[in-house]
Amino acid sequence: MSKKTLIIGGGIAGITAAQKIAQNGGEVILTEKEGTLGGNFAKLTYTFPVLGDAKALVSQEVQKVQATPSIEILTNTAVAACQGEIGDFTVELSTSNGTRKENVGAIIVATGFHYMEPTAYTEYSYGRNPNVVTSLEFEKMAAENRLPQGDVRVVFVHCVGSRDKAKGYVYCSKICCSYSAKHAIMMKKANAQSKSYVFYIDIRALGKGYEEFIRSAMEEYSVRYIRGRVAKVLESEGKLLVRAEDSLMGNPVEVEADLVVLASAMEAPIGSREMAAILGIATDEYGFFQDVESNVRPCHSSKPGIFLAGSCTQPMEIASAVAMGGLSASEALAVTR
Amino acid sequence: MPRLDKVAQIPIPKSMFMFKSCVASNKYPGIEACSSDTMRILGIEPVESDEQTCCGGFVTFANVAAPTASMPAVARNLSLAEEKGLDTCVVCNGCWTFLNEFGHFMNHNEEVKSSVNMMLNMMGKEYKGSGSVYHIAEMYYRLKEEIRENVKRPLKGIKVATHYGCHYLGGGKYTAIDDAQMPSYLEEIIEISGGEVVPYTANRECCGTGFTQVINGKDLSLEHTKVKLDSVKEADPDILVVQCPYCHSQLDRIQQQFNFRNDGDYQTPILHIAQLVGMGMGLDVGKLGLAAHVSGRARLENVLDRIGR
Amino acid sequence: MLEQVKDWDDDFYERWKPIAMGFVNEAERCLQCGKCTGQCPAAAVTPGYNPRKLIRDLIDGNIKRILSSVELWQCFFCSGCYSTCPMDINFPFFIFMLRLAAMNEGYGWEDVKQLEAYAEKDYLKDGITVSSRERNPFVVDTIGDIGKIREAAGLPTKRIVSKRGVAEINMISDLSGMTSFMKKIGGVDLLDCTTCDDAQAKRCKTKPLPSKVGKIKTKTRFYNYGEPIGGKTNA
Amino acid sequence: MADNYLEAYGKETSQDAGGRTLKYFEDLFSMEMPLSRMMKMMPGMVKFMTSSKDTREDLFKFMPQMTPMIKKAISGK
Repeated sequence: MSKKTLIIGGGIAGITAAQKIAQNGGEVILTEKEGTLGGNFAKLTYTFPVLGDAKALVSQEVQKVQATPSIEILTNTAVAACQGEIGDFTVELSTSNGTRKENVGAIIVATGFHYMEPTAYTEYSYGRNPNVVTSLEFEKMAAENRLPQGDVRVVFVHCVGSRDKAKGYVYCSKICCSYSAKHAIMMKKANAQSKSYVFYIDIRALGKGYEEFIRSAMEEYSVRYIRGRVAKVLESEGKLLVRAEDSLMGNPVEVEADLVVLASAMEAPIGSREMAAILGIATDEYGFFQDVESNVRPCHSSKPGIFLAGSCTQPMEIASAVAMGGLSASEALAVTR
Repeated sequence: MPRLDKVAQIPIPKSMFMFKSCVASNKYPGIEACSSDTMRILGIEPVESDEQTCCGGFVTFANVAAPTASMPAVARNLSLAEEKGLDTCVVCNGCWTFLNEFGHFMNHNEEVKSSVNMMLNMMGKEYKGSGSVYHIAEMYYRLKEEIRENVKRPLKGIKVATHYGCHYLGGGKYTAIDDAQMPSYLEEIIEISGGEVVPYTANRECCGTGFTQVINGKDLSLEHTKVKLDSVKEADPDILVVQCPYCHSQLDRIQQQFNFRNDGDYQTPILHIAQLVGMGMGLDVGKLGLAAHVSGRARLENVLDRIGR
Repeated sequence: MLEQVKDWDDDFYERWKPIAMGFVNEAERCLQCGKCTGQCPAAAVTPGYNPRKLIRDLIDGNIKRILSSVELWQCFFCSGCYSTCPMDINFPFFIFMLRLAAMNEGYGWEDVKQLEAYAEKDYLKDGITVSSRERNPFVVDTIGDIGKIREAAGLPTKRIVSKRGVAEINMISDLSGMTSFMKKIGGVDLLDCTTCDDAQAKRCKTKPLPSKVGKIKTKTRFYNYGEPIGGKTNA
Repeated sequence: MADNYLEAYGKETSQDAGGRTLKYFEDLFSMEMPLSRMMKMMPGMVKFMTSSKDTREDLFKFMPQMTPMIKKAISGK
């Protein structure tokens, strides 16, 4: 029986799990396929529903992990093979210095999610017009202070790739409503002259503080919320024409916009099915890792000894990912000690 | 989704059944003449039949006929091509959707097919569902290399805008060769023919015919056509290329009506893609049937002067 | 008058779907997102027309409102709604089927009456729905004789569908009930006695409608989904 | 004159209208061939038969297929 735990993915869920295991005397190997820790969280500027400094928060957590001697961090590392069973897994890690074999007692999968590239949404001119961006690109623009200045109109489009059987996924990505509100607030803060319009179908703001957060966007930052899915974005004389229906009034409307932000869906991480095949665990129809029982065993994969954490199981906000990281850590400890 | 690679699956037959369109035959004969001639030059022998009637789409969507009445009419027309063992090539978006959609429907519904076949058997015909229906623009795109080799009269310096029409891309969401919202195959054919593509805002807007709306709700129809024409006028192309004779008729004739009512001055010649390809391939000017065009005749002459007659 | 929910035919769509030969599908998936209306060319010019509302009423079973509406007859059949629908609802087929149902209830015959001539005089007589006749004198002056243009293009002077072809579509029309349906449409009396002029009155007296067919009185339709913006009286 | 659809329909509910509509579609899309429907087809067939020589021949070729159908329709099975 091995005392070590392998954590795949160095996002917020993986980092939390590593910390909790280390705090309780366990040993951890934390692998990350990219060069730095932090995952999708590190790409944000602000957190929500409380506008916190995302970069500071995540770097604080990353530093804690880096300072812990019982956590071995392997960046640029992928899992190549995995054999064995609960308490005794043999994994092959392909690092930048060649492959190495490790014997671990438990594995936590925390590979996170991927923002869908809305290339299929040709009606939104994505990829054709530089002023149509995804929310991830908007975060980057905000971080680099490249948000449009002056008297501009910005349109936020919900459900791009979510709740769409034809071109995307049937499920709801859960957090787009909240982060679009956050983006609208960021826009207003960066440029007080700007006007923001959010096109939504249903506002899904569940949890403490979320409803208040979205109401604050409407009330304090005067963001206009229009119910209706955007039908198309046309280019006209340097502007973007956004056509949609105001479905509460039942009338088609057109917004002349300078920037269109598409809230693209959260999809399963790239290569999740291959990863699942290597580990011998199940995925659902969308490629997210499947839990055995979603209510009381949300972090148990279909194979004993392999646990799941964070948004590789379903679209999820940061707080839930942290909670799930902690839960999977205690499950892993139960196996390895 | 960009899926122009799908086009590689279209076979290149020795000959094809050319399905004649009502509007093309009776209003714009150039389309009919050019489609046959260009296909012949591209190495596909056009086969025609006098027995072929209208696809029946108009009477069906005008609600004069129930689907039960139009299904046998579609099957009858398709069986004419099947008898000869050929695939069907149509020049009209409406014909394409109607034949394709109802054809598929019968192929997937044995009960309907047998009841339709009972009616066809009475006149010594049978619908098997073995042939496919292709739009002529699809075939051009499939044969684009052959078109490139055959360009005799390149459309040098001619500004061309495109109008795809609704029923090919919209109705054939999953069966058309290109994405419904941002298609690009006509642009490619135009560039191969030597023309210069001009974009405009209302490219994917409907021409305004609205199937029967041009007869029943003329106000609505005209209002929408005006939106379209205004956007075209802004881009000011020498030619607006369509791939549907019905759009052709609407956009061509309504321009004149607006001009007549002093409701704007529209002078954009409309050409069907078959005429444009024929023009590029150096077909005789008479074959293009440009005399049947109502609007922008002076401009068409000017285009011909520039590229050589 | 207040709308009574208990009057709605709640399971109309569920019962209709299996007998509609596969023409009406997926409506139960509608999210009411409004993407269809946002791109609709008809809605852009008459905001009273709204595919989303029609689907909603169909699912709710408010059949009376759909069938008696003017809006049902304002669709352009452009299939744009289908091409953008995230749930793949082929809405033009719904319109097509609902119009048949509305005619069964006695609405919309005056619209179809205007189109019936194309079927009777062109489609069934020549096999070609769009004839070479020109109504607009300006067009006639501009283009002249279409037969000459056809000849110049190397085509026969007139496109003729063979006798056999016309006989066949006529039989299809007879056998499938289209002919009798057209006779019914032909029986619609469009003349209104209060506005009828002398010539019309004369025609009315000299050419009585065939008694066998009988008259179908078309019912007045209503703007059930809101008056169009701009206060148009007729659309 | 009624100025909205609720008044125009009077006491009739959507269930009545829906019932009529469903009945209409059931008849329209019915695949069955009862005698009444077959009789309705007869004039069309006669018209087709008399239109030319070859149409008559084709229709006669179909007759063997037709006879069992007529029998079935008459017996009502």
